[in-house]
Amino acid sequence: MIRVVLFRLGTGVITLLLASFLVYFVVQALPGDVAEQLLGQNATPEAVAALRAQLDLDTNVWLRFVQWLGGAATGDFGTSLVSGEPVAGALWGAFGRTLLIAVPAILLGVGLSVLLGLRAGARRGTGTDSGISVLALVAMSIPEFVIATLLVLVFAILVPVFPAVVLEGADATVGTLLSAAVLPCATLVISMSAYIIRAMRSATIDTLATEYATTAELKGVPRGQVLRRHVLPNALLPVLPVVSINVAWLLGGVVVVETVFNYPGLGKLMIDSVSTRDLPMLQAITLLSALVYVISNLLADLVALAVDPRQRALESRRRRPRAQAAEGSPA
Amino acid sequence: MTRLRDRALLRDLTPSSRVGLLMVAATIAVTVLGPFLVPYDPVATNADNALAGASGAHWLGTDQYGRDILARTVAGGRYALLVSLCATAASVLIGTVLGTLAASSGRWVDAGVTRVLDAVLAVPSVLALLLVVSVFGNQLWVLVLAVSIVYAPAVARVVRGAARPVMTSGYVTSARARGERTIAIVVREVLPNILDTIFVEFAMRASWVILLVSTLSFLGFGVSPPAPDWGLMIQENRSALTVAPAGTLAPIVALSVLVVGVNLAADGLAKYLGVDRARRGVAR
Amino acid sequence: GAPPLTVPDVAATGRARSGARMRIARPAASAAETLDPASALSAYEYLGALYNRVVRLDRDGEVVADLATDWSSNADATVWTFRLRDGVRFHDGAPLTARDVRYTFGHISDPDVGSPQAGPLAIVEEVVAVDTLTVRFVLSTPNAEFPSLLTAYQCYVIPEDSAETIGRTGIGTGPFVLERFTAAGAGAVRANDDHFAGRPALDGIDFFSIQDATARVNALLAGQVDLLAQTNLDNPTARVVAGSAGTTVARIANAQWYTMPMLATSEEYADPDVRRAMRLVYDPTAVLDTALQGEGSPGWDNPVPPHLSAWTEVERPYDPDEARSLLRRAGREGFSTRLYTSSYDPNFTAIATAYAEQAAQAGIDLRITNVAAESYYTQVWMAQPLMVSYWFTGRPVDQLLNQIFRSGSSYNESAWANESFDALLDAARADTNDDTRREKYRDAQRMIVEDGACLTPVFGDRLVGLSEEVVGYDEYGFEMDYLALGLRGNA
Amino acid sequence: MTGGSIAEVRGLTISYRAGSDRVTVVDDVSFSLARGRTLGLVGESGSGKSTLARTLLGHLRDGSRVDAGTVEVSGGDVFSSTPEDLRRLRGGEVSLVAQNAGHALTPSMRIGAQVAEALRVHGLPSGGRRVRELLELVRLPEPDRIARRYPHELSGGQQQRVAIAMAVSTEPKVLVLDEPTTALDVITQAAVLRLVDDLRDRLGMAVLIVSHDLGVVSALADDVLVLRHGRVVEQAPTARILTAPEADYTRALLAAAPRLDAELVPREKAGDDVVLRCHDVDVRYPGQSRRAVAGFGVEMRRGETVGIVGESGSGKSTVAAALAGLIDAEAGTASLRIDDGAVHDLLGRARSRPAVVRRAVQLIFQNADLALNPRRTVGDAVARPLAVFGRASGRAARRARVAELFDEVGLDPAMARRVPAQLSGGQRQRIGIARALAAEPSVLIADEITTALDVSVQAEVLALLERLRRTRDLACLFISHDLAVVRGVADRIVVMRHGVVVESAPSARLFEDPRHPYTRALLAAAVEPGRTGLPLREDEYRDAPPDPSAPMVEVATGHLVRETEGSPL
Ligand SMILES: Nc1ncnc2c1ncn2[C@@H]1O[C@H](COP(=O)(O)OP(=O)(O)OP(=O)(O)O)[C@@H](O)[C@H]1O
Ligand SMILES: Nc1ncnc2c1ncn2[C@@H]1O[C@H](COP(=O)(O)OP(=O)(O)OP(=O)(O)O)[C@@H](O)[C@H]1O
Ligand SMILES: [Mg+2]
Ligand SMILES: [Mg+2]
Repeated sequence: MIRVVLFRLGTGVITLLLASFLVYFVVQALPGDVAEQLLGQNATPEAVAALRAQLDLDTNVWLRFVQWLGGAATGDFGTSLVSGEPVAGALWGAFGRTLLIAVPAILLGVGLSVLLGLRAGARRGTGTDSGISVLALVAMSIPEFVIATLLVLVFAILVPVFPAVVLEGADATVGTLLSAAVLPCATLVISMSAYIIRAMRSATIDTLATEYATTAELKGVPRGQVLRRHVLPNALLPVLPVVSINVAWLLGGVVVVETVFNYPGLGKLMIDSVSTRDLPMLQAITLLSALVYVISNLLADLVALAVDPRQRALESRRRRPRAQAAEGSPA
Repeated sequence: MTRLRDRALLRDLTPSSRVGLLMVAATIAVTVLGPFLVPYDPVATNADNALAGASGAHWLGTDQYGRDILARTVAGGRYALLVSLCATAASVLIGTVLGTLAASSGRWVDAGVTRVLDAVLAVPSVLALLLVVSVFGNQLWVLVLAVSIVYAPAVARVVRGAARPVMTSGYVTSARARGERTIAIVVREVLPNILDTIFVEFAMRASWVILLVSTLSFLGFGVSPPAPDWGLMIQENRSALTVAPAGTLAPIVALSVLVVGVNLAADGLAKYLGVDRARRGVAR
Repeated sequence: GAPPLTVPDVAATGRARSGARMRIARPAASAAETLDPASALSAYEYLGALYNRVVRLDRDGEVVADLATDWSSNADATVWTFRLRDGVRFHDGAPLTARDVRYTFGHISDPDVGSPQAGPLAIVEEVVAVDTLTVRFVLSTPNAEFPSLLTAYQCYVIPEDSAETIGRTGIGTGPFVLERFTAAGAGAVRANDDHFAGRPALDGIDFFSIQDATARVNALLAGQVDLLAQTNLDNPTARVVAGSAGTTVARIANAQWYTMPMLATSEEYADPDVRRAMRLVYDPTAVLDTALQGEGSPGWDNPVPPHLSAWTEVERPYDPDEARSLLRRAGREGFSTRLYTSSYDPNFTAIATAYAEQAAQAGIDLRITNVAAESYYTQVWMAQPLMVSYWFTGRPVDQLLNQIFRSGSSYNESAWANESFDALLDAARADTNDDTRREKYRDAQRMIVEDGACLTPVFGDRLVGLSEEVVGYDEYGFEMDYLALGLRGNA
Repeated sequence: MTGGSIAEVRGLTISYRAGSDRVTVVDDVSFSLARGRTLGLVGESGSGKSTLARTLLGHLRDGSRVDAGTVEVSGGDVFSSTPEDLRRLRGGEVSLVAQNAGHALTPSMRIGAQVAEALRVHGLPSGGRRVRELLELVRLPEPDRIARRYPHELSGGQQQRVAIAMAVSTEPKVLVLDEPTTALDVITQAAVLRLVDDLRDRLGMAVLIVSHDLGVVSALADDVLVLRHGRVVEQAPTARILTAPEADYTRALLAAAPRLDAELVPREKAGDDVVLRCHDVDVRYPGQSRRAVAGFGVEMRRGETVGIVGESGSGKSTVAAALAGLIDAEAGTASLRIDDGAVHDLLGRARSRPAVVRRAVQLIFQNADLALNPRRTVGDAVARPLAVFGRASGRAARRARVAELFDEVGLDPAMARRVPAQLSGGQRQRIGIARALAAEPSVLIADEITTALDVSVQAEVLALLERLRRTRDLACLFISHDLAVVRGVADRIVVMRHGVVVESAPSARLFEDPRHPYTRALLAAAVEPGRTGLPLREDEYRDAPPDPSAPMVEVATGHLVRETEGSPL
């Protein structure tokens, strides 16, 4: 078990390194540099040169990458080329605020969709099932920027219960963020749940068709108990990768939602950093998102190990990875 | 398993997937034929007739530049469809090559390919898209490339997952015992057996790509105005949703009909081919 | 079509209530923005609240007193002397002196600062603090319009020796005192009770940054803010804002000056006949109608905004047939090229489209090419032969012509070079007679319309979204009227 | 007769919907179950046995329905009882032991919890004591430890015992066993059958046992019901069915079943011509610490069939894979002599072998379903070796050769255009054989090629193999876990256990005079039709894994036995 975690962490580190290298490589190829981007229409050659010198942009880029990497290993992500402030502060702040919408969205979204999916699967073919399935289908067919726009229109403008945007940006207190987080969170829940509901429904149907579910029923176990004790844990297994993909997506790129709500999170920071070519910031964001990706995959693995005793045995006996379980997974 | 070949596809599809196919077919037909049906140029402006409400002449009214909203909606799917088709095809193609390569190679090549794919997947997809579009501009081929970069690794993983059990099957074993080359084995024995997975992957990715392309347009990285495009129309008109609702709602409805249709059709195809699609989750 | 948009020409007037705080949403320049007025990255909305200039522009583009009470020059306009207002104090209590003014202009010319105004002020050879309240500018060349150069928004006066800290402290002499400021974030100012022109109507202003324009509008509609700064509402959005309870729209006439520079050094537009054809081919009123729904005035390729007193009407026919024959003569009939636009400003693409539609009638095929907003001014501006661009009006005529049309100027976006035009500008500057000088500026305008490389299709009104509570809103000469701005009184 | 009837099935007809038609799976079947007696239900795969058995619990598969007839348990009609009554019936009065216990136990729940649940839902005391008692009842060792384990941590036999413990926990009146031993090896099977028999006597249940294996039924059942296409073919006391079957179908079933005591086919002596010889072959799967095969050796002559038997996991397939070049041997020697007299090494990977060698050794796979590419026609499958080994050049020539091969394995050449899904299991296996023959091999390796087939089909395939051996003079390595099957085809038999050969002898000798305790246990545990009464007196065969370094002792000509501690040879 510990070996598994260590092995996963090892490959995770490789993934992180590769990912930040890829991004660095691409950002190098971007037209224009941070000085030009910042100055825009004011970009007279003299101003650009002055800013460039001020930002120390003329040292070797690869040297900067290596230095950056060294720093990152010790938790120092360098200073932002744009604000001149340490990257770490802005990064963790934005990440924390993204967590504020992402964590409730994940808990609510996963919990709710697992229940709905289980219900739809258990009542396959009934009105409940069709209702849930159609809702899920519609939710996954509407782009999230549309969902967000409609939510703002209804709940911030027509019936002003929640704020339409976050005004204070990075200075916002947790108190103001709490009410501002409701609509972004709802958008995320809606657009994420659809996929989990569908996965859960289909896993439930499959699990109900297994021989052990039938056996439990033929043992005289009441239906509800069959679902809870025999079906749910096993149906959850194939859904876990779907959940982990969604979690990684959610934490890594809630760009659209944060743009619409002017929410000062990681996604907004990312968009801003791309447009200003703030390389150290982008590198740090990439690293953090990749870390979230790796960790959420790892967590899904661990949950799978916890839910499925078979995998525990598999893992400790052979080094054959849980290939099969993961392969069917998305993305 | 060999169902694609020996049964009439349409007859065996579920009613809902038939509805889905119908929705897709209708969208495509309208998109292709639309310009011949709607007597307005989707980009022609008309200062005298801006923001007109629905009327006999303009069924859905006009936008702020006096362009006919119906004409724009009808033409607005072209780009999305074209990009989605190309990008989906490209990512499925690249993903299939990488996936089968990983599945059919030794441990080290497999591990190497898997790591790199994982690294690409670990970069948030929107970031990857923005970077590629920022480097190369927003021409069609760039979008196709960008979307392929984002989705090919995901496809590759699925294909690898589907190909691996095939690699250990008796018929591959027997081909190996005959001493056949890996390429021949992949092409003759493996590919035909993962085609169903690939088909479903194609249908499923298509629906995501449509959403993704519209999201890119929304973020200002997709189609260039004044070209009609659903994502762009929504972005352009959304703040005026209350005074000129048709400009926003028409593209939303069109987009959703297409995506719902693709999803339903893909569901049907998946059920028909025996590949579980809902399990695949999402990669955006 | 829809009924025309009805927007009041001026914002509501009325008694402002005391003790009110206003909330203003603005797009942030970037996380690098600063309160240093000289910098190219200054947080523009704060400047007018925090600082004063030596002189400023009034609504008609005339130079009027601000920190200076009066000014004069020697006979050939090479030495200018300004007399400063007595008893003005900075927010930290220090009195304003001539040394502060001298320091401010030294700071602007510092090459490390990279101030955009450094170029126009290069003619200043020396700034002398004659006594506590007298400051003298010695110029290398005569300039009868020199005071207008000091009205630029980079020329706000900062305290002596504050270069290091001014970006954060914002200590000026303005009607408001800085409470807090975060680059690209929120900030606040409070009323300066000690202001020389009287206390502002508001007790304070909260500034918020909202990058996405639609999000900004949503914040206004949801009642989270009272005013949208630097936000030109498009027509349908203006209708929504005007039509929603609690919000309204104010019009700043001709605030946006749209141009389409044709790069004179490019193969396409080196030939003056081709440039002329590009002008004759379109009717600016049609562009105004389709692209801006008539909200503004037609430019007829004269870059001087109509409300400036130096403006003159230049006859320029709309004659596509003549354009066609000019092109035929130049061997460029039916030529095809790209016209670049971007979402940098919401009207760029509409203007490009409207222009391209008309050009098509004379057989010119313009392919509209959209470029990402971030790289527009770095990759396209002054690099591609034809694009849409814009400036804020509010520059005095001398600066406008010298900065954007003089050959070799770093803002000369069309790279147009015309020696007699440059000579004419020099002559105007040297001409201390107001009437004849104004005539020279009129000649310069004619020259631009005849030979120039910039199309000026329209001046656009800026439609500003604000709450119905807002009174006394006005904006000209690169700043809001911060003294009058207020929220409606209870009665 | 021990008691009166508890369950009555009368005129039962069940059909399911297939497209727009209904297909009848059970057609007018009647029988009754009596206390203390066992009814055996036999029939080929798909004949409706499971469907019928499960109706006793009021269970129908999705899409199925009862068209006519009744199922009564203790006087009540199960199909018209309320859901709550049905729930009480299930597990309370009628219990089911499903076909594959490995699949029937919920993988995420501990054994103890599953047993306790069966008790609790019927309102019975479900404490740890009772659970232990039940696990002891089915003779599981260390019941407390077992109760804390998860299903996958038990062997197949143990899982089946747990399933039985769960089924009998409520002391039901009827116990339904659906092929309870199909997934088990003979030795475990014997033990499970004993257990069922004991429990029936102790708890006085009526037992319905479903099997396609006449041997199992005859070991346990008092009466037998033969089912075919959902209809009752014959129903009679076991002894009568076995000795004086009335229906032709029953007779055919009996005839097709391989027997341990069958007359050995007299064979012409195999030549002295050794084609394949291997010694001390060790095989290890990558990353494994244990060798899957250790010190394996065999010699095969032209025209000779060597059988390999052994329980699951004993390394039989590994030997086949190593000889076919699909896995590297770690040590040992193997050589192959081909027609031209050249001798080739046979331990390298297929890819590095010369084409002649690859051609000379052909493998037929265990599972015909998986051995054929479902997306290519079977004609393609057979033509492929022709192309690869240059046995026929040109499309027409290949097609003609394929037709010949089809003919040779007894298939209509017109079938060449079909895909595997359109063939029956037996036909698919014939294609596998044809594909191997296409290469014109000198050694054929057949890995459990009949395991998945019904007895009658199995008999046909075996006959085909035997014919080919004769006509083509092939050396054949025949792998099976079923002694009776091997006896029918092999000249010599090699018994393997834990990757080690424990005994090797000519077929006749092995059956007459088995020396190794494991071989004896295998023989004792075997069931076959006609052998009434239960096999294998001991509870379960257990011994230490054989030691590959112990010497093989030749006890008679060609009869070698691995020396084992404490047991005389
Ligand atoms: N609801 C159903 N849908 C589809 N097919 C069904 C259904 N019910 C039964 N069948 C078919 O009916 C036949 C009888 O099935 P059943 O499982 O009873 O056979 P069996 O004798 O137990 O076979 P085996 O020995 O393989 O277990 C099979 O061909 C099965 O596929
Ligand atoms: N690919 C593999 N990797 C690791 N170990 C394996 C592999 N295949 C088989 N084994 C192990 O090797 C041993 C021998 O397996 P083998 O398949 O040869 O047995 P078998 O006698 O053919 O069994 P069966 O009757 O079930 O087919 C077993 O312990 C098995 O677990
Ligand atoms: Mg069965
Ligand atoms: Mg085997």
